[in-house]
Amino acid sequence: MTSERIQHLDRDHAHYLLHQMLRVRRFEEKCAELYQATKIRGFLHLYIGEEAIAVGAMGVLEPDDAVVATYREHGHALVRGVSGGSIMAEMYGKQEGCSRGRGGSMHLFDSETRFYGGNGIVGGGLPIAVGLALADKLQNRRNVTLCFFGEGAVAEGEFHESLNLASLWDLPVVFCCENNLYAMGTALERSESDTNIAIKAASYEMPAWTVDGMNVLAVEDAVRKAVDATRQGGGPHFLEFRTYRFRAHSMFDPELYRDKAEVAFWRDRDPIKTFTELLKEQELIEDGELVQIEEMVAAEVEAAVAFAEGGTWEPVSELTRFVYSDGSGL
Amino acid sequence: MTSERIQHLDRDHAHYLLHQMLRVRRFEEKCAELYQATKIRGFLHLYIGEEAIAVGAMGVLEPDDAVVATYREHGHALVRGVSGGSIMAEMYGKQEGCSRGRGGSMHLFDSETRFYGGNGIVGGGLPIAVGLALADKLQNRRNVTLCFFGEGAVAEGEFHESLNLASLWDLPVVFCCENNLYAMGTALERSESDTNIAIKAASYEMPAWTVDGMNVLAVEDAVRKAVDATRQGGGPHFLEFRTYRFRAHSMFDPELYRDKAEVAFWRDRDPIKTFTELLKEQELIEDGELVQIEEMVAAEVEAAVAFAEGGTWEPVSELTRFVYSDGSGL
Amino acid sequence: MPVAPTLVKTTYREAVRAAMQEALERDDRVFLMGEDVGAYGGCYAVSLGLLEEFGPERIRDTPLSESAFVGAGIGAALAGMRPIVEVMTVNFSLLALDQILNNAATILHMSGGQFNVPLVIRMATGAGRQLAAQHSHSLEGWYAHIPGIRVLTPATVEDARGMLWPALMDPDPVLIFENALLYNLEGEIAEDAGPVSIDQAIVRHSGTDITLITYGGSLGKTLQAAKELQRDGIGAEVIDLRTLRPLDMGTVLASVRKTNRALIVDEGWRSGGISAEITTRLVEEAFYDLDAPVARVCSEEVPIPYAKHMEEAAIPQVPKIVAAAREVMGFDE
Amino acid sequence: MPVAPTLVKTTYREAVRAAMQEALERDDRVFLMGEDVGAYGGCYAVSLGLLEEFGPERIRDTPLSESAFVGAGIGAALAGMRPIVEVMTVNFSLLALDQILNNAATILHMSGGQFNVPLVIRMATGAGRQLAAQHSHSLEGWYAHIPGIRVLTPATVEDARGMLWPALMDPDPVLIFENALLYNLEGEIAEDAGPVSIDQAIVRHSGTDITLITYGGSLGKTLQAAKELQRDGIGAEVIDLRTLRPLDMGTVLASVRKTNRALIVDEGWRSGGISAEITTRLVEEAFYDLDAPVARVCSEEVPIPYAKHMEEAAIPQVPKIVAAAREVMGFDE
Ligand SMILES: Cc1ncc(C[n+]2csc(CCOP(=O)(O)OP(=O)(O)O)c2C)c(N)n1
Ligand SMILES: Cc1ncc(C[n+]2csc(CCOP(=O)(O)OP(=O)(O)O)c2C)c(N)n1
Ligand SMILES: [Mg+2]
Ligand SMILES: [Mg+2]
Repeated sequence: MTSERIQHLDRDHAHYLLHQMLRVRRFEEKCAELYQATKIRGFLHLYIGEEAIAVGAMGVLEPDDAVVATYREHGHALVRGVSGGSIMAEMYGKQEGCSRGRGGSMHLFDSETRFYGGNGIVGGGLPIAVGLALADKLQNRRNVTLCFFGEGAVAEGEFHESLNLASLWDLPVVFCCENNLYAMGTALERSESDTNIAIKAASYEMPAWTVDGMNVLAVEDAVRKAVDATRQGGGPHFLEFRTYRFRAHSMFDPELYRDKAEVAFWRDRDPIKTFTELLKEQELIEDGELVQIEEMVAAEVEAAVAFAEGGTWEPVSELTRFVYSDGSGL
Repeated sequence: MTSERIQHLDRDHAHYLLHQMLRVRRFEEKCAELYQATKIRGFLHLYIGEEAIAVGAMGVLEPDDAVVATYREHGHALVRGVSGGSIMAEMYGKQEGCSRGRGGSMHLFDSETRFYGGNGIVGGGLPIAVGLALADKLQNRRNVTLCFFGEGAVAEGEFHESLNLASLWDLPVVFCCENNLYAMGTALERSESDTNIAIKAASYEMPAWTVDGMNVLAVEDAVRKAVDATRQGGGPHFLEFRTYRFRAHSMFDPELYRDKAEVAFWRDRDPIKTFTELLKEQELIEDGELVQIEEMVAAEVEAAVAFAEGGTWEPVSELTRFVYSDGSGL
Repeated sequence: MPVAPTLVKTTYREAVRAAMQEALERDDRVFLMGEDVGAYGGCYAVSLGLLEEFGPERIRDTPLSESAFVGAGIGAALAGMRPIVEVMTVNFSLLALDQILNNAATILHMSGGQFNVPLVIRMATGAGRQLAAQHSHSLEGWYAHIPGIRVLTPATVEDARGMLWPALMDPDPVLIFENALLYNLEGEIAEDAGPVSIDQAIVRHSGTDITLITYGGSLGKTLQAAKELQRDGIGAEVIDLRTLRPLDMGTVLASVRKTNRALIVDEGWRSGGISAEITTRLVEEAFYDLDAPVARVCSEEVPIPYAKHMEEAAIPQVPKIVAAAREVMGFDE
Repeated sequence: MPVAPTLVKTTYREAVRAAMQEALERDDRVFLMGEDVGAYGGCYAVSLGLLEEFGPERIRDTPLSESAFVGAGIGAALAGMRPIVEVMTVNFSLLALDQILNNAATILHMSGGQFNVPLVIRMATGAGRQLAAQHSHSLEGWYAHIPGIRVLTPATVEDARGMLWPALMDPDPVLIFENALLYNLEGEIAEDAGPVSIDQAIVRHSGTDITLITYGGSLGKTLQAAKELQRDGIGAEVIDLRTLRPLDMGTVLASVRKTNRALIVDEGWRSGGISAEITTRLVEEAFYDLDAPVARVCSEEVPIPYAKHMEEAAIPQVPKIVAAAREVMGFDE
């Protein structure tokens, strides 16, 4: 982070970024609690530790841009503008959920914000992002598609096929690799012969940058640069964000595979902690403001839970609805 | 080709190389004829123009090394030591064929020479080659697996998955990409955003060299270097051979996609023509010897056809045999 | 007084091409993508000339990346296009099956009805050309197991011509299987032939003694068998299913309730094929109407061999159909 | 006098682990590979501890590359190894389907008998844990359509323990589907429990009125239903198929010839599922023994939803099985 960048940091914007990161953090802390309370079931993959990426990225987007994410997508959905209530209701399995309770944590969808899920198949979202971008290009719309995935997806053939297609066809898609060093329990160096991920993107002639994913300003700068270039017809871009998940892979993970020192090392780089410290240091925030933000966030989370609690169950008679668009199960 | 390499060229070896290339050329010319005569059916993909690769490569192998090829594999099988008769019988669909008449042109198999096919799915052979090499490594055998595929396969996800696995696990496999610039009618620049194929291999930290595939000596040198290094525990290697197919993709291809000048350019580089010229120039062959070789080849092809003609049809009652090893269809 | 339509000669190949041409002209959202659909003119020459007519943006050659370009079709459909994705043959579609099953067929339901996927995937299918085990699959019946997609199997020039447009206008993913042996099929068709139903089976030959149920590449053989049976005095009704998902059991049941006997002809492998589903539906819905067990003539359960006589033995043939029908009729041979 | 075997308590998970452990000890050619089988201890903790015991060469963590590592399993099998490839769940196996169908299942036949593929692929299957549409497939019956492979579905601790070794010694590819809900299943097993048959179905509960045919994750529910039926005086015989390819129709037919009624319980989707094949075989081989149409309780034809009540409605449950059985018995409710 250059000091110049910090000098130009607008106070409101700084608060916005911090607020967004805290929204994600507190929301997910609540999710973990609700999982223990068996209100939320199935798989639950927390984004805690990685918030700077979704927050830095989403602010750059226009309303008509599209987003494709993975099963670790609460943060992306929240910051993109899907309401906390509808996300929480989704995890409760209520029909007020953003996917009517059918998708759960891994499959948040929202047509209003062009949020195309939530995909449980590692790598499965990349071809879809390519297609969204292709449609935008064919219809001469100046939209950009942002596609998020973990570094584990780099080993999947679809990753390569998708990057090649996007670059070959010069499509307006920005690939955002959230490299948190592990795919479940598999460390990157045990899944990639060359752990340099950006170099793979470069082999498709795609501009590729490695970014500090624990620094929300660095993320924002990189995504802005990439999205602007892409929107201007510069073709696809690739961003690798170095980050770390603070929690287990999912609620089932006994975490046998990484040592405490490593976790501690990364916890020191907590994007919220470091950003808060920075803002304090630069006198861009006061303690009272911080409290205010936390209160807003707490209220939002509480409201989301209340919304979910107050939600209703989809009638079982609707089970076969939406297998096909005419409502039939055929 | 360095003049030094030519100076050290042994006369017998030179004749061997030319002989092998001519075996493939004449055998396939006969195949084309027999296809017109409807003796051979199904798909027939000719290797004519690319002979230097199989010939340069196979001579380097030990008897226990393994080979995986594609549907364009007559040349590889022949030079690897599968008898012309059994290959021809296979294309006739006779039970004396190397796959009992069940595979045809695209699926030549031979356990004696560890020739693992003949694969009709583009890219489908690469994971198998990785597995063969893995088995050799796990069993401490010093074998090398040679895996051939066209440049079209580079776009398939399996290509990337396989290279990564091979490199990550340091397996004794040499990937041989026969880059003849077209996948059916699709020119490389319309299928790869970056037409540099070797760079993709390099992004898996695998030594990767581009080789003149029209020059049998260059091929041989490169394959020897790669195979030796691999056998010595140097891990996988990648070779890209620049070549050209002189014929249509298959017997059904109307060849609408490439122009005559381009074909003529490459025909000038015919590996057999240029090598013959070189040998004459260097006085490494006499006209009489050339005639002798052609006669040997013609006799072999004739014998192969006679063998195929004399072959027999597998009884229909055997249809379900070998669906399972116990002979049953279950 | 209605004027009889002018009939023109065409082939199945030309009919598919004409359907694509019309769709491309009629609707800007339609585009074609797949391996060698452009410069090569299509592996089976189906799209020959379309690149010249519509340009490379709309006739889009793809690299060999089945999973990515099928997935891209899904994405493009989600964003308002009406893609026709050609997977050269069903044999290669296995590489894209995850996209088809886990995304195309699933997103509408999983998103609670928010996102539909108006995608058409065309692929060639079937054996009979000595292409051996990896190039001879008949998996259309297998695909019909998947909820969320439609499976069409045009067997005539009319259906080849008429199914594409309604498939494109359908809001959900539609798979069209074109038996590769049909491309050269000739037929007459109304000059102004329009769309046909993509929901209904059809009786292609009437009869009262036994119902022969088939589709796609086996229709011709089954009609031939019906002719031969006629000579023996057996009146076979031939039903062309036309779509394998949904199965139009109404048409099938109406016929079987009349004939009380049924035989299914399917080029797919027997066990777990669409033939089993049809048999089961007949048992579930017309058990007491059946005078004999439902029979089926399917492909043998083997990887299809190259040699002509072996391949022929592996897939349904007219004599086998005739013999099976006679057996259902209770004739011992 | 034979001594009664010492019984020990175990779980399905431990039984699979013990089977792998034994195979790894017994045969150098055996190794395990798959995503997170090593350092993580297996997605379902099945392989926990094996890495420490056998080292990273034989307990091989793979990258997320389903197609390549399944294909590598094929290659390793061709070259003399006996690989156990774990595909974490059936949901991800679609990415490897080309390798399974076009290579593993095909090479022996296509090579004229020269190259067999002694490969075992294990995968978790099934719904019931609120994992939603992309993580809840039950495709084992669908896989059983493919000639050239065997499909095993161990439903008990004995089978989990005993099927692996014969599967590994089988010269051909074997797919083992482990219903993920079974991993915590407890049971007693002989301390020296050995291999079990991988060809035969088994009667798990005797009865004379109706045959309930099931396998895998639905066995428990079906046995429960049999108990409830018993209370109503209906004697249900429960058959655990154990292998879906080959189907042991001998055992099924013997039962149905006795009960004259059959109901199939299958967590797969109804249309084109293994339930259809079994129904059809019954029609083909025991039509005149059937006193009522064969019935089936399957999953609804929908992508499995997340919400618990919706998921429960989507898959077979005891009350549905009981109701369907009563209907087959002719009891109107
Ligand atoms: C194709 C596929 N294979 C396996 C899985 C099981 N799985 C779920 S998440 C995961 C790890 C993915 O790691 P990464 O892509 O780095 O994302 P992260 O979880 O670290 O955010 C695995 C193996 C899956 N969902 N899809
Ligand atoms: C997965 C798959 N997709 C498509 C095809 C159809 N096809 C057969 S050969 C071929 C071109 C392959 O080109 P390349 O790999 O360069 O090999 P070449 O034919 O030039 O030797 C295509 C598209 C196939 N066999 N497999
Ligand atoms: Mg990760
Ligand atoms: Mg090529």
